[in-house]
Amino acid sequence: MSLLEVKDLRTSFFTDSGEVKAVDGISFSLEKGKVLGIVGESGSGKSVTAYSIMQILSYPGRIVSGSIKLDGEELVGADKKTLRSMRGSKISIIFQDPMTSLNPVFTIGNQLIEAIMLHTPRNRKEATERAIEMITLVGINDPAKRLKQYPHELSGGMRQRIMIAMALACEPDILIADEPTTALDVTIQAQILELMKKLQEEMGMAIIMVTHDLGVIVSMCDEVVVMYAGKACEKGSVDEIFYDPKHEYTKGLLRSIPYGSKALGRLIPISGSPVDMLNMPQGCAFSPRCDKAMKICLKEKCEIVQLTPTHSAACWVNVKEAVDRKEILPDREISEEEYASLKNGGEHIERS
Amino acid sequence: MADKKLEKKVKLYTKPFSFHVNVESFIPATEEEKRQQVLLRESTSFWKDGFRRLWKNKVAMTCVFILSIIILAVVFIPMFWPYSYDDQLGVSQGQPVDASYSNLKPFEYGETELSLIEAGESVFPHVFGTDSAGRDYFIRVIFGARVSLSVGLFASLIVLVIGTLYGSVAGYVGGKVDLFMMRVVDIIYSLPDMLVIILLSVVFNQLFKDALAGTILASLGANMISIFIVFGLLYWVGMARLIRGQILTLKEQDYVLAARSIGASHSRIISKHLLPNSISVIIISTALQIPSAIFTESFLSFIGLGVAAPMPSLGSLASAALGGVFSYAYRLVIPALFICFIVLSLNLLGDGLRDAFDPKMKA
Amino acid sequence: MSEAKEKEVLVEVINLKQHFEIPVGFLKSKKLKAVDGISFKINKGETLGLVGESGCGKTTAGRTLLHLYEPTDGQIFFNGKEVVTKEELEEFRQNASMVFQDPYSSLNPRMTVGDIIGEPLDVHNLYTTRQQREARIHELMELVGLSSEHATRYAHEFSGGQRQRVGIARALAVSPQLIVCDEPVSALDVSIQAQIINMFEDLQEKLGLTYLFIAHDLLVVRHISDKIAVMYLGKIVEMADSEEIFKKPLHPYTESLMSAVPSPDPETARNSKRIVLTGDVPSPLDIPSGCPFRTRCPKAFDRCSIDVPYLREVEPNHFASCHLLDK
Amino acid sequence: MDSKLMSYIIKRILLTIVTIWLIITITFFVMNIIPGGPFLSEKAITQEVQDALNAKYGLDKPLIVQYFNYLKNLLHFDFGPSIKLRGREVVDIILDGFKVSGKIGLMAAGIALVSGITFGSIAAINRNKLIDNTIMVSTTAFVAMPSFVIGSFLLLVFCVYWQILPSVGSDPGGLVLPVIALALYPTAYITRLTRSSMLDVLQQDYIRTANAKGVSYYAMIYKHALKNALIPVITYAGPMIAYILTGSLVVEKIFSVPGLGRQFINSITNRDYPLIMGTTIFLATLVVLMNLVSDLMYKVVDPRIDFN
Repeated sequence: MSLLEVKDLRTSFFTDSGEVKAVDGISFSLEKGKVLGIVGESGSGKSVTAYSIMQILSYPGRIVSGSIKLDGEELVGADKKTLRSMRGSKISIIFQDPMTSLNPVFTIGNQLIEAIMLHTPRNRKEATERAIEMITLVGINDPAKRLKQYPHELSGGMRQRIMIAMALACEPDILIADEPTTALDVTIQAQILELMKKLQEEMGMAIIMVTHDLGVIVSMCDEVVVMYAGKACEKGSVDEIFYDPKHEYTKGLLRSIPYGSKALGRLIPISGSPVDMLNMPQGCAFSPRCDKAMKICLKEKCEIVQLTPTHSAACWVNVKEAVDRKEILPDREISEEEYASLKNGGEHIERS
Repeated sequence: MADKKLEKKVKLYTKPFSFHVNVESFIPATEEEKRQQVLLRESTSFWKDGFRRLWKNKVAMTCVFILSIIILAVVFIPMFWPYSYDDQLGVSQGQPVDASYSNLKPFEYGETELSLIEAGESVFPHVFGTDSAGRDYFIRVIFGARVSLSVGLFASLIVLVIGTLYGSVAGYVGGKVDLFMMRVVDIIYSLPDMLVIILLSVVFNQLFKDALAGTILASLGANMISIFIVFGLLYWVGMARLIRGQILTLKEQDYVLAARSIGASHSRIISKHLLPNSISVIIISTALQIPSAIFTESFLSFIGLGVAAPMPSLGSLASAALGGVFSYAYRLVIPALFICFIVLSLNLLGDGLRDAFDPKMKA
Repeated sequence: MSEAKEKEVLVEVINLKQHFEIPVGFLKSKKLKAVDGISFKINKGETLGLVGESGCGKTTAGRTLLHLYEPTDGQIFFNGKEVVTKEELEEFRQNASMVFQDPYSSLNPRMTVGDIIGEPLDVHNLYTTRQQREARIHELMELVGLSSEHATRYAHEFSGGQRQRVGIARALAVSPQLIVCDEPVSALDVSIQAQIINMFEDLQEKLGLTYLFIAHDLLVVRHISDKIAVMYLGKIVEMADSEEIFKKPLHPYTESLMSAVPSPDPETARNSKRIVLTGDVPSPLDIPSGCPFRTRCPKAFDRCSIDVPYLREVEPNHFASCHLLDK
Repeated sequence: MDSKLMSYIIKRILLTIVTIWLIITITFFVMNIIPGGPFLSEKAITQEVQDALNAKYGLDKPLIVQYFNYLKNLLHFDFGPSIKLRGREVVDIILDGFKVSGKIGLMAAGIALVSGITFGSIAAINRNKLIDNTIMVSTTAFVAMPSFVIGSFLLLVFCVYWQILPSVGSDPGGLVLPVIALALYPTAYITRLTRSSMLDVLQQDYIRTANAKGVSYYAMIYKHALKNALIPVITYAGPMIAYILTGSLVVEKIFSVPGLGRQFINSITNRDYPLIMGTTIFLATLVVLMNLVSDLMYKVVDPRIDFN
């Protein structure tokens, strides 16, 4: 049994201008001690997925359907008490902006000790000791002094360390990191990533890494879910996703990363603009931007196709290739010539 | 990257479709077909959008309706109403005072009027009765509302002009000038406004009494003039602070920097970038300023420092009615309700404007 | 290399300083040395990438270069001339423009896209008839890949990438020689980022533009720049040709900065060893004595806290400022 | 850090002193602009008597000398004698009135703060539900009512129609209505302020953090949100005192409370200039000091202060 199992999760925001399906049927599972990356562009629903797992969605968002099982226990529809005892003790989360994620009017110590006392039977003195231990663990010096400081007296990197200390204080099984380094400079990002890796090895928790940065995914994760417009378009191990992408969006994303210098040639961007979540295309959400889009892509969403035991993608191109390989039979017999004549244009630019 | 690619033959791990597939659906889609999938939403401008939101706001539209009725009433009713606000009915030159006209209840008539009615003539009714001096109360209330509304409007205009000018100069020039100007604002801001108004009203009342005699302003009274002066002296600071803050934030916006980087002049930056972007804030806060000016005026009139008798204002009418509250409660209730309606409608309309044009500005 | 020497220099900056007075407490103020003596040249038609972490002064440097701030000290030569008089500034404004980071705050929400792009034309009187203005606006919109039918729309109706195109069209309106790009792609998603980078490159080729490209994303800078200057606390610590600096970083800061960027390639990521710097960037209000980087430098030694290192040509066309290179 | 706070407090106190001095100066000179001097209205006075009076009150000296004398006396809390209430010192009259007004004001302020914050939090937590709407509608109405309207209505309802409370505020039961009349507006205002700032705070990232930590709902509201939400309420405390003081002018008139407000209005109608000056300066100083206190409180509650 997986540690965390998310099945067909749907989360919507009910705004004045209509329902926004921020997460539209996503499934994945997380094993003990593994790192799962969720990658996607802004508005793809990756953060909403994370908040849905914690059930800390802000108004007007709510989970519409689906199932989230932690150690076999269903979290969707669970009562408040169960959720509260789960948050912070079994699953913890850290957020993108360490500047605003700590309460400005309470000291670091106050907030850290509160988190510890909520879920462990420690008294105040023991909790303070644990807090000092945690601050030391995340690599901040002079912990006793830090306890008395307010968040605004610390730098961004230090605040993110405090957030990590707070999240890990009760030794959760899962740490969700929602863009934990996006607001930080590269050198600080390197520190935080290094710290998370070290702590993960020491404490053995599983991590869900939500980010838009493919570099962060590569340096942290075992498995990856690629999201586009609220759906998981591709899922697989890091090597499968980066070396053998099977969804046109993933391929496009990988092609558009600048890699090396100008002399190595132009970038190959994905054309068009991000999808308007209030005005979704009928078929595959990516089809208007896709170079290989086919008639069917515009009309019908592709189901998720399992390609290897670990790799799956929801892209018609894979189905078409299967037809080409005669693994799926078309509904009528056609000659080679006729089939060839159907495939006009559409030749795809491959990176040399 | 290409050379490091994991060469792995990928096969469909499970067959996803038991049904057969139509090969024609794998024909590449044309650019045109793809384009049809994305539709740019209908174009809207800031004002169009705002007014549409305002139009949809039922509360705000009700307020607009109520206010329009009140404004139409105070503008037009005095034109045809047969009584005027300072006519003491029953008092005429060389005749003894007809006391039957004083303190009439609504729709009651004085003795002479009753005899006229008996003679078959029609007499215009006293809708709200008359006051203790025999003046038609309805027209006094209408006039009072007229005075209160115009005081609110003019006082707000004064505040608007001074506050906007002062605030935008401080905000735009910045630096030491701003520092000095804002210290002045700080000091004025911490003065208790109502006390200063009372103090100045007392003084101006004495000062202007003679100077005003015989001019049109005399009918308004020295107190009114001092209210305007005091508004001009004190009340603009709130507006100035707001505008300065607004200008300071706008000045930091990249589009202002962009305008500077292409060499746009100060006047262009102010007229094309700063003003159009702060206009909604200015309008909203002016709209919210009017009720507070009406408040102040009615307050002063109530404690006897407002308009000069016989000119009524809603506050002075309420104040006068307090004496006879045990027998003529409606004389207190009517002007009080008027004030509440006007202030409430203006407040709610101001809120509506804010929601429609500047959702970020929540106070 | 010999060709490079013959290339015409468009911009030359010598010992540029930009200090701000920051009030602290009652009647006291401190000097914020945002830019503290930087010098560089940009050749015509080339791109200089300016990289560094937040607060290193790269944005201030770009703005001072455009005469948006009065420099505290130093000289800026444009086409070999300094801008002194008002007329010269007016002419300079038609030769240099700017593209901003935030595609939301850089476009006036009360103006149509057409008016935003047309504003430089209005300011410099670059047309005689309305039709000319219109035509130029449409031409600019097509140039950056926007449909000219959308000229009457407002900026908020467009996506981030399209808005950034509007910003670029505005920068192009005066037909400038130099464009200062201040983090023009860092607010955009990767897929859109690639579109905009390509457009910058196409425009450079087509119009012979020169860029000062300010960014914190090393992958982007590496891709677009001919030369790269690395800034730390108001100073340039290393400057060289783009490939040279990536292959052979001389300054310990450059080295750690480059290794800090997580590689998007699993194989490379597995084989590379990251140098993780300790601590935070010191406040620019309290710059350490000697070498500003010494507080975080893994290789710092005694001399670093005493002497300030100067930027010097360590190898041909490769400048760095580090005491370690003095041996 | 602490030196910054100290320098801020010093700056703020200096500004307060300047403001108080300004109020005194304005009051003094403004009152002296009035032609004819304070005794003119009394017809029966001969020139000699007038001169004698002027000499007695020091009014024969040059204005600037009078000004400094007045300032000097103020330092000893000497506001001079009242002109109309013979034989009484202004400072005594003020203190007598303030004993009553202060009591009413303090009660009203207490009620306004406690109930305003409570209602505001309840409304915010139950956003868009029936209870929120009810609270919002009633506070909107109360904010639109001037204090004299509220006072008059209370008088009408409780004293005229139901006759359950005394209409004269000199006896203990008579204080109920004036206190309510004074408290209603600030209560409504604080309710709205608390609600909107609470709603704002509930959207903040740190509330999400608290939620994600597994903090219980009530701890989240009362510990994490309320302290932040109260910051704007504290800034209103200063203006609220000013409102209650000026509001008491009206309320004391309506309910015939023998307080400072009624004293003040009487002094205006009687043209008792030393009393007007004294009362103005006293009330204004009070307001300015309360503003100072609420400003400093604000800085203490919110540790993120930027002292510039």
